[in-house]
Amino acid sequence: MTDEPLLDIRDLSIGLRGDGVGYDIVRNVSMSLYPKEILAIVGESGCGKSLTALSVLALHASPPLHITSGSIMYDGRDLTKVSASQMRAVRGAEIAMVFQDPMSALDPMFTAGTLLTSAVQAHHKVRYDVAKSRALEALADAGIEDPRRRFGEYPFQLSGGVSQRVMIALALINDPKVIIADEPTTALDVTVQAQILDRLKELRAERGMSIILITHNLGVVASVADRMVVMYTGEVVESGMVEEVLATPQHPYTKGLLGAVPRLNSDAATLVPIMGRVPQPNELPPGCSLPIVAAESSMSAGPIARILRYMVTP
Amino acid sequence: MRSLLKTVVLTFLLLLASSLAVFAAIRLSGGDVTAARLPASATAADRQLFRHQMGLDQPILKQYATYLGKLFKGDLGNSLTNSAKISTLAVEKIKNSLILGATSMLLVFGIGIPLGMIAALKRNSWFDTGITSASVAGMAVPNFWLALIAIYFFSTRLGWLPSAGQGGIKYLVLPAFVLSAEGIALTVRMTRSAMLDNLNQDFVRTLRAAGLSERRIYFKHVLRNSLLPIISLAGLRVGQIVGYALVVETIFGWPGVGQSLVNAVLRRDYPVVQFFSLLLVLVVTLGNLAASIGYTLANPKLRK
Amino acid sequence: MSRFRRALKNKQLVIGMIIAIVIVVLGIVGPAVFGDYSKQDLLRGHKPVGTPGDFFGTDALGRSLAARATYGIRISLFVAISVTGLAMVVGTIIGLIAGYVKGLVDGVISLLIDFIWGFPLILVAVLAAASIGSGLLPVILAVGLVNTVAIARVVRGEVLGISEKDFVVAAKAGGYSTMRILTKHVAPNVIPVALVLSSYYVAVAIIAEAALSFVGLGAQAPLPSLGQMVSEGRNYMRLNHWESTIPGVIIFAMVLSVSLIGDGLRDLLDPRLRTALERARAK
Amino acid sequence: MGSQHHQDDAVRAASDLVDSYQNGRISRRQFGKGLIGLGIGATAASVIVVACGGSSSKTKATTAAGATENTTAGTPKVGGTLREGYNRDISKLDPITTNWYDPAFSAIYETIVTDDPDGKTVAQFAKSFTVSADGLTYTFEIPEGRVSHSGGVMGAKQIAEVLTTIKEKSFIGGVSTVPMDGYSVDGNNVVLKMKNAWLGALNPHKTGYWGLLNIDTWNKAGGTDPKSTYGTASTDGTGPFTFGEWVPGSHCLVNRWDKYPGSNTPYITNKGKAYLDAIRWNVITEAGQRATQIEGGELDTLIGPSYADLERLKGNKKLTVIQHPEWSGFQLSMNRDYPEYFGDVETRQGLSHAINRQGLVDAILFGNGDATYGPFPKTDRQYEPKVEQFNQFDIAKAKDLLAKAGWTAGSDGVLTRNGKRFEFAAVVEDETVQKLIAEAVTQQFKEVGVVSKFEVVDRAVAFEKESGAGQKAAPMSLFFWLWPVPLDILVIFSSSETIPVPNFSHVKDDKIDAAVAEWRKSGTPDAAQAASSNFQLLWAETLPYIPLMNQYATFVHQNYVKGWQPFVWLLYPVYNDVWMDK
Repeated sequence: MTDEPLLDIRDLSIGLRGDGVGYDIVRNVSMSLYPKEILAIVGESGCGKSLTALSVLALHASPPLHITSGSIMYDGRDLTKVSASQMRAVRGAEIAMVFQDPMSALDPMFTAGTLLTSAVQAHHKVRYDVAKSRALEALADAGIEDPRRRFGEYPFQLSGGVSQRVMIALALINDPKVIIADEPTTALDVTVQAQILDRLKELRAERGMSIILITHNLGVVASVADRMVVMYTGEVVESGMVEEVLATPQHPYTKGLLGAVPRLNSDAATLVPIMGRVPQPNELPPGCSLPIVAAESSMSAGPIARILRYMVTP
Repeated sequence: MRSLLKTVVLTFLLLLASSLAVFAAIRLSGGDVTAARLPASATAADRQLFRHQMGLDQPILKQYATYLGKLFKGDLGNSLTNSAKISTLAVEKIKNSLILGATSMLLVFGIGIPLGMIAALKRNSWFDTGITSASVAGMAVPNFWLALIAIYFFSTRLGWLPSAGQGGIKYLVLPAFVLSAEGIALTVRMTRSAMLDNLNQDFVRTLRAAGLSERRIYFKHVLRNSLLPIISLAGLRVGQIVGYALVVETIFGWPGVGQSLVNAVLRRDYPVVQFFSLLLVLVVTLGNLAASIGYTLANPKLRK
Repeated sequence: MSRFRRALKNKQLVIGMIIAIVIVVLGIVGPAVFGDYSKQDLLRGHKPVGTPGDFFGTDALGRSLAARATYGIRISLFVAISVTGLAMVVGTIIGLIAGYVKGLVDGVISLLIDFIWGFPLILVAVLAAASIGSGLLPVILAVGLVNTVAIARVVRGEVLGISEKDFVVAAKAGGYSTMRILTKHVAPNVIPVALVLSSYYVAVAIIAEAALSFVGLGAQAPLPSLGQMVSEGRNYMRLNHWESTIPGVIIFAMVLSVSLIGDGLRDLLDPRLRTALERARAK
Repeated sequence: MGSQHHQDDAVRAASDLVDSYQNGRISRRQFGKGLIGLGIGATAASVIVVACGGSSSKTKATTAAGATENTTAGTPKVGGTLREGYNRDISKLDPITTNWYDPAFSAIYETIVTDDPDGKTVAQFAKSFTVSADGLTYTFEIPEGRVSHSGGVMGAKQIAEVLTTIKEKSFIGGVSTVPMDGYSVDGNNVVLKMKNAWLGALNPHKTGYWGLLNIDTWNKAGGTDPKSTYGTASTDGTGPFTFGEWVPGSHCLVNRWDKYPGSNTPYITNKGKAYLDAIRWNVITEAGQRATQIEGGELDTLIGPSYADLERLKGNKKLTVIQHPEWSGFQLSMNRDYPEYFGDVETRQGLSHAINRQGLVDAILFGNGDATYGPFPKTDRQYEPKVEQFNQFDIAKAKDLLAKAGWTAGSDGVLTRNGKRFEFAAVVEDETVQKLIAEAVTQQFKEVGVVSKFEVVDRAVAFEKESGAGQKAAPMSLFFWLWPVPLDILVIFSSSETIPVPNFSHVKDDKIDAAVAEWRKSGTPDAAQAASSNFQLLWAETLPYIPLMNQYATFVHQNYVKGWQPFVWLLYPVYNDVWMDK
């Protein structure tokens, strides 16, 4: 591991602007990705981790979201300042992404093969048969058993696991240096999750890629990542090597997260829920983001509470 | 594919049923040709004999079967108004209506889809606002009035286009535009909202992340997805064109099926009403069927 | 209060309501203010708007355009609103039954619904006129049939979705009667959709009535239907265009207002319903 | 000598008056008053004017310059398709089975005799014709070697057969009731034998219903069978044009017949085949569009523009407008099978006085017509101006008469008699002018407490509703009848022999029947005039129908169209002389 980061996010803030509102959702986030490492970004839903990752490739919804300050340095360039066509050249070829829900992230109207060959041809002026053979290779690399068959299939014909592998193939196909995987296993069942994660680890080893893994699952972090960044309400609250952070969490939120992880050796009754919810950025008192776990108990009121209750209760 | 076959069979049965309904409605409603064919001085016995000869004293189902039998042999009967063979009349009328209808369908989609796409692409621009407002207005303006305004400006005042009748392409312009106006407005609206919907889909982000160009994403992926709802409702557009053709053909003196049907209804020329209404029912049904076939073919999920 | 304020912020809804109120008021008080719609003065025909003594102009027989147009609004509103209202009630009931009972009943109903729904209202009205003769009755029947079917179709779809929902499943498990589940749990969720949709069908009905009257199959003279006024006025476009402009603009404004109200209500509703409405209104 | 002198003055005065009228300096009404002031009826005036070399019925042609153009000037050019706009749908082109004839008839068919622009009967297909001194025998000399379009021989035998078929099988032939024994062949001649001498014998023969056709072709195509294809898919006449195409609701096309031997008719200047390659009649039922199309150059000629557009068309320098009065007119029937409404003469007169005829002419026809107070239009040669003492618009008189008839106003203002409200259904044809008249009349009746409800129906349906027997027929109908000679046809509208068709009022009146019989027997002009006057006055007073008005026939042509000269005695222009200078 060299000291030179491959991807360096410095003081990044992302704001929501429009319709008379304006506040930052992500504030002063900094993190670095070093060659060949797996960096995990951890946090609850809505804490800004996905948005940070998306902003690397300028994939955040803009408008209404804008990068308000900070830089994303990659290969000597600030990605927040490159032109649209330069950014397009980076996407997929230098930095690729794997998304959370493979079923909706693949265009339902096209076969896996079409998606893959389009991705090849977006970066290389090659004939279709060349693109096709690369696609088949990528499918195999992503751990798909019958690439020829899958090549001609539509997303709806693929299982969740296979879809996610197609996504991975799509990410691998142009041999990028960085893969950003945004909760790649959340939508999958447990055995498939493990396979996918193993595949990512193998790829790192085979190809020497760097991976940013976004997750809220500390178990995944522990088994895969080298380093981790903990985000909470749009800010980085803790970062460091995985073993250290997990062993000696400094921040109360990290402690809370750890407490919420079920352990096989523990009694289910000791599972500690994190009370309340992630405060919305506009609800935070100015200059302070530390009512860390607002022990709010008024879950019976308000629409969001209702949705939460709906999600929590079986 | 299996469900498609089922749809075809069911559609055919319903078509048969509705043609019987139309037949019965017209026959039972005093659409007895006796009064129109025989002189007023004819005696009751004459009338009874005539009814017997014409098979009008048979049960309605039998009459219908006879009618269908003749229909398949190409014997459509004669018009009561001018005694012309309906089969002779029909060829010309169908040709004219097809020209007008097909042109209008082309305009509906050929103009509606691109405008909707541009509006979605440039959403919230002045162009989008203009197109969206125009489409709201386009859906509210009654087409017969639009026709009058169009004739007044383009024929009467400016003299650019003929106001009625038939001839070259220039005769087609006004009726086709008026006939397709509402369809264009609706298609613009649908295309725009479908494009915007699909632009927000996860797969667009995936394609962007893979480095595909915006143009390719837009024109290949988003468009293809947006066309699905448009195709699924294309059958309704056919129906709409058929329905409005009844009015628009009348205004522009376009000698098609619509104008003939309205005139025949006004004249109580029942054989003509019967045939042309069956024809339009058929066209509407086939339009809906074609749309569902198109939808099946365009949608990989159903195609497989 | 907040809902009302939200409604006020919705420009489409506000503009639509204003136009609608103006039109309804015209339809109610117009005939009383502008006098007898059939009163003629053969020496004062074809007067344009602004003529002293006949401020809103006159038609070929010197009859007041304002009196006729406002009476025409009445006819149009009567056909469109009362018939669509009835269609809404019947359509909702059919849709509830088909969507909830499922099975063969639903199969038959939805087949019929889909088939009829594909037919343009104007064609159905012309066929109705062909079998029962010209007049308002065939228009009313056609509007009734097509709009009932259109509403039933959407309600059925909504019911299918809702009856899978936990609260309905729970209610079923709880042993409540079908009637109670339908009225207390299902109906309240689909009626808003039916209501918003009805506004679009009112628009369709207004256009159909006007179009039918325009070609001579709808309201019969001397009853002053708006479509018929446009039709009579078209012969005098050059002489006095107001004879067709006034009724034409009124039809346009009526349809526009209901469309805007429909769009506005749709925007106020749950986005989940918006897709359903968007598709349904494509008609 | 003195009396001769007096008559010369009268002739000059009448001639001036006619002149003023024709040049638009005075209105029709003033013209009528002027005539009465001179102490002469219009009929007499027209006789005088004809004698002077003028014609009261001469057609008015106006261009923007106001000059009357000689439309036949120049050397004819051959070729081109004349595009003619027509205000009605075109009926099938079979003289025998149609109930209406359209301009294409005068291109495809010839009649045995016809009218010339002065109203004189002249030969058309016949080489010549003679009338016996007793008025009982008409002899038509048939030219030799004439064939129909298909090549079929059209000799005396064939012509007699056609005429007999028309007389026996055509609806119009039946109702025209010419008191004849029939047609026979005598060498090259066809002979018409009359039961009694009658001046009107030839009149029906000049109409399109008597168009000569090849009877074999007609029989082969199906004859009177409704499925016959004659007149829809083919025709076989002897006129200068042959059948091309007929699309109901759209157009009709005829092509020049290159074997046309030329016309016998004296006033037709072209003695060879037609100049035009073809004629296409476009059906334009939208009144407003007809003017737009001829102004836009989409038409060369036009029959029946909307009256609303007339002033503008007259102001167009490229166009010529021709107008002449129509013989035909609008009438209201009152079905006597509903005696509770129309059984007594006071009621009928009351209704008639409630109608503002001049108002209708002004508002609906923009002044292009005449109010009528009796059965005939003022232009008719035998018009009896004394009918104008009846049926004048007078609300007070109308109310008086209705009250005298026993009608009293109820609480809602509607008249009631013996517990029966004066409220009835009526029928009107779906046509712009007629619909407006019906609406206006409805309101005028309402003013005197009578409620009429007009149902708008198609012409064919209207006919059906008018002609039903007994109570099945509508209580009232508004109709427009088409015939270039009202004398021949209006008598049968009121004769008891012709119930239910076309005596739509179902009138059985001995006095009227007697007047009709007298008219049918009139063999001399004096007798005819006396019978006609008697009939008109009887009609105007006892009102089998309520007369309303007649309209002016209007024709418009581009100035480059030559020889297209509709005149008052024929319904439509004659096409053999027409050519286009463009």
